[in-house]
Amino acid sequence: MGLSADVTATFTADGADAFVVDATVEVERGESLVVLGPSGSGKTLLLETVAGFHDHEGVVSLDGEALNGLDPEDRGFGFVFQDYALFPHLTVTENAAYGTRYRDDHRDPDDLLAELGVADLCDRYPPTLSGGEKQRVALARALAVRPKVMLLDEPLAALDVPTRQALRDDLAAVLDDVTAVYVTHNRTTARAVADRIAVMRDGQIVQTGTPEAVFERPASPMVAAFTGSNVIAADALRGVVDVPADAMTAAVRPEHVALVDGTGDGGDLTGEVARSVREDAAHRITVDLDADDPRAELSTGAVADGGDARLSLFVADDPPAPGERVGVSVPPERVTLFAAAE
Amino acid sequence: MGLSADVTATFTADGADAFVVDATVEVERGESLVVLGPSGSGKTLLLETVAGFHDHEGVVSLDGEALNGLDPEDRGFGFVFQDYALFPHLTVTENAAYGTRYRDDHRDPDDLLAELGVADLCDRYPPTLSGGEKQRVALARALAVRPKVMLLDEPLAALDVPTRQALRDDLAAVLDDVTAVYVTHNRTTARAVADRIAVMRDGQIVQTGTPEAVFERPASPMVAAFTGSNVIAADALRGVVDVPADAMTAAVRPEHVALVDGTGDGGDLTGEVARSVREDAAHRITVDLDADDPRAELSTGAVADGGDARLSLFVADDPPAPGERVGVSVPPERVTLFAAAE
Amino acid sequence: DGSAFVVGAATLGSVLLVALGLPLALFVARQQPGLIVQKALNPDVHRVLYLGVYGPLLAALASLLFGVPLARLLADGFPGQQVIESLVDLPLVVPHSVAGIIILFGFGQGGAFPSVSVLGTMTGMVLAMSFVSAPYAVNAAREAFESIDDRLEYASRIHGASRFQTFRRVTAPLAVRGIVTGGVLAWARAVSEFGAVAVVAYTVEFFYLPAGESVRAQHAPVFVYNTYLTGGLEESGAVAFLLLAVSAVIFLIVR
Amino acid sequence: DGSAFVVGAATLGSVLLVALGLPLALFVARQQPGLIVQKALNPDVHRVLYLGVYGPLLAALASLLFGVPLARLLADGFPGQQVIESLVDLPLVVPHSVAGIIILFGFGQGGAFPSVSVLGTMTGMVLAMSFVSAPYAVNAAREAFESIDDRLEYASRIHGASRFQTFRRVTAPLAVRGIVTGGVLAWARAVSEFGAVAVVAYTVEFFYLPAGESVRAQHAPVFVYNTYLTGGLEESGAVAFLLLAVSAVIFLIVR
Repeated sequence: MGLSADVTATFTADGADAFVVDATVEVERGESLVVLGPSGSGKTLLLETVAGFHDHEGVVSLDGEALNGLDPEDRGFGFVFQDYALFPHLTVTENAAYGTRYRDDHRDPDDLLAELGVADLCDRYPPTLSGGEKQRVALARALAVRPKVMLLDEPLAALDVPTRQALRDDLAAVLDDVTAVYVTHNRTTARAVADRIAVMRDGQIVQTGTPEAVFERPASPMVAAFTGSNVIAADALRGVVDVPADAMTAAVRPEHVALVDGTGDGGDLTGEVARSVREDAAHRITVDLDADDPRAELSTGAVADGGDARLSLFVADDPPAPGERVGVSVPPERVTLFAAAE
Repeated sequence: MGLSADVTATFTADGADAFVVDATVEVERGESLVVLGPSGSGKTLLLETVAGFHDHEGVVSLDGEALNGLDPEDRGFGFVFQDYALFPHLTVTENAAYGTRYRDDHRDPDDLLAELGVADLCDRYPPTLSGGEKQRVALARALAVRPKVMLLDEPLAALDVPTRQALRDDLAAVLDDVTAVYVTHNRTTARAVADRIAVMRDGQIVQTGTPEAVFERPASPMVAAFTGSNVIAADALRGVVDVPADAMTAAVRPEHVALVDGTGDGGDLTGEVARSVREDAAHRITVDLDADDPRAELSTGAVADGGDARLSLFVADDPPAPGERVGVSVPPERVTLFAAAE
Repeated sequence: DGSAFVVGAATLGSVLLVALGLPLALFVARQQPGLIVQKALNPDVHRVLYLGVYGPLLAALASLLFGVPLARLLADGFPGQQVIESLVDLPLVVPHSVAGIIILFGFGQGGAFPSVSVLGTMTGMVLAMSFVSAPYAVNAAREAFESIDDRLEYASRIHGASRFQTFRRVTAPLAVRGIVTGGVLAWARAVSEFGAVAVVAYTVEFFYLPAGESVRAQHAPVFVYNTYLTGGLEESGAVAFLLLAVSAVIFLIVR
Repeated sequence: DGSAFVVGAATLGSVLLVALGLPLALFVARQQPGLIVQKALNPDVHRVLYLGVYGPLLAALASLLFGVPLARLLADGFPGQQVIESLVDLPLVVPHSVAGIIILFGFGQGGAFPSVSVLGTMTGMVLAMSFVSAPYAVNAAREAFESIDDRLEYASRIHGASRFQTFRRVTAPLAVRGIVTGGVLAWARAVSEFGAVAVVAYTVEFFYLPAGESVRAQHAPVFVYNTYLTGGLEESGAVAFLLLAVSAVIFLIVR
């Protein structure tokens, strides 16, 4: 049981082709499903359709009971918007308490504001708040109605990095035992929040699974690129992996690729360091592999500039400098092969 | 020599207090200076003031020659905007070539478009392009005039994560030998691009230095929080660091904090795992320290929810589960102490 | 080059400002205070000014009453919307005297409602004024509704408020400024209308509150025109000055 | 509850649509085709329609010529802007007959330019029309300029284009649609003006191209009113129908 949606909806804007969302999502009770996809993939439209904001065909049901046909106010959901959507003419408390008069079973909005650390803002109006504060108030407003399902539309996208991290942690805690659908284009947020992930593209769900499954075994080069895998020409890995004749593209996560000592004599593959960038936890090293026959062009959808035989990997300390020659090991069992470059 | 700006400018919007930008930045020739700050800190206004878009007091000079007093078109700059600012009525080629008729010393826009991987878009109009494509065209337009200084205003902020990473790599390469001022709120981008970083807050520069210096030795709790350090009550570290009586707050980067074996008997500090989140390179573990006297409230400006005695750290493999008790080591030489919580 | 551009624009713009401002200044400067005082004390003029504010107020209220719901529907969008939009905007381009003729054809003798008399009546005057001023009320209210982020209404409904409750607690409070502006615009337009009123209701009988009885008078712009025809420029100028003062007050309310 | 809300709004809205649409429909339905044909073949009517399009065209062009630079300055903002804005918008609330009186005080006998005659002349008619229609041109052009993202102009200038080159290559091409709309709006407003023209230039002499000579005629809305006064409703209806057809064409251009 839980939320189940199998919907088809068509959206038309002036002067643009019609955009069709045609997707099926299932969310178990208490589970958080993250819909991950690039901008323009229809994630937000899907979420709004489930909420009842748009006409659609198909079925939306909760614990076996059909919700389509019901107005949004009768579905028992909570919704957190990317741009907060707080009522500008109401105070923080009035915003948080907005839905409580319509639902008998609700929580005390003051308690929620205190839990979320914004109790001191009670009498302020939304336009005077910072982005992080606004989103906490919006979260309180949604939680106050004890929603049967929480719908969240990129609630962190408009925030600064430190604010985003703090709120992400709180969100992950809040969503722990709530049935939720969470839409984002950020893979780190997706992994932090998700029990399961559905990857969306062009209005359709292209892969669903646990974060582990989606990140480690992407169903297509697009999913691989969007979840942060290296996507390279399969030929470049011929030295380490058994590559069938029809395999065009290979994906491997950067955290599984390792530097090996020496200039390649000990490693499975050799190459030259193109870049070294310090990220939060480690250095991201980009290596141009010495490949005999790299494919000239590889279109992976999300990353046009993915390069043909270029691997990213992480090292914690002492990163090699750009231009240095290095050996690289790729564990064969971590490589996913695709027949076509898509 | 290089670019030097020491400006004061006042901005007024209807119904809001006047916002004053009062900042000094120096950029050596060939150097990339990143201005890092939260939204609303005045980064963009500073950049636009240097470009000549706003009235200001003070001096902007290039290689010792004063530029203030000159119109924007006479300053010899290039500018890349967050929202691209491509001319919607001109084709990609016309956009890229826009400035070439005004500058004798210019580059071939077609070459640039090819270098940036968007040569095939030549005859398209900007509204039909994706975000990443638009920003590559905007980059070509700015580079085509062979700018003496490149000004970049959050060029990656509006992009998806994979698109952002690909373009960030290209940008870092392009800016290698260009004098540039690059504005962002993203610390990873800042570290990838910067030769030096200036941290901005409330219209003022609060710290300037190499990425190493700013990230490892933040000048204030705000800088520490914004660059991703743990900011905690100094008292929580009494076990491992010599804490003077007036020290209120301590900062330490998560990558310097390590887990130690056992439930604390071997470590310097002990605590309980609050969260474990998978990020790209590693797991980010958050530990609530067992502190005798944690300060009840700690306001660090950027992170209201920083927690009083809570440390983040990274582990590559086998992360401990939430609720597990762990030992934590903090190298004393990596800790920065602050007298006041700011 | 830069400043030359601004100077050129300012010069051309100044010509327009002179064309608008100079006659106004001269109009005010050339008034005879004595004549204005005399007109201001004239009970006939009082009635005209009363009617000139009161009639348009009725028209503006009618425009709002029937126009705001329509504006709401237009802001949401519906099939066949374009036809309705055209109909709403049409009065904006109908020549004013033609508007009067149209009203007479529609509601006058032999028109839609034989029991209602419009020629020379208060009903006709308000109808004529509503005809020309309703588009302003509808368009301003519609803009006000459209400027409200859809997501605010989504947020209201998903958290339990019905369509009507959402309108009352979110949409209406946020749109009220724009709706009031639309009402004042419609009021101002009705005050200024001359052609349609002159055709439909040159002189009307209405209940005049200060005197507590029905009296006959003309809509203020008609009265100014009539004074011009019968009394000449000087005298009509004095009346026009008084009417302009009333308009200026309305104008200040609009801003 | 939801549908009741929509039904209620639609009902109230329908009343307004009936008030606007019904008279128009009846007006068209009750015309006598014979009379319309007769009027359509009448050379006097030809002259009136010619003047009714040509005069407003001059006024609209003048409004654009002097109004667009002003709109550009207003969009940029400058100190004291509010006073100028008020002056530009004032004609919108000045009663139409009062506008005519103001023009006469400003530019008529004893006015600013003694050598220019406005009463009963083409100059006066165009002046009166410009006075009432210029705000439409200025406001539409201003909106067009304001809707252009500042950063597009920044991007143009920082990459080497001067203020004027930026205007020519970026601002003007992006604003041209709005400017044209403003011109058409001003044209439509001038075509529909009755009060100010009736006061300033009831009948004017102008060069009539089809005949190659100067002739006398009235502005179309004045002619309709005159026909109503002298020939009655039926006859004025036929003329009004022809004028309305012209207005409808302009209206279609606006949309």
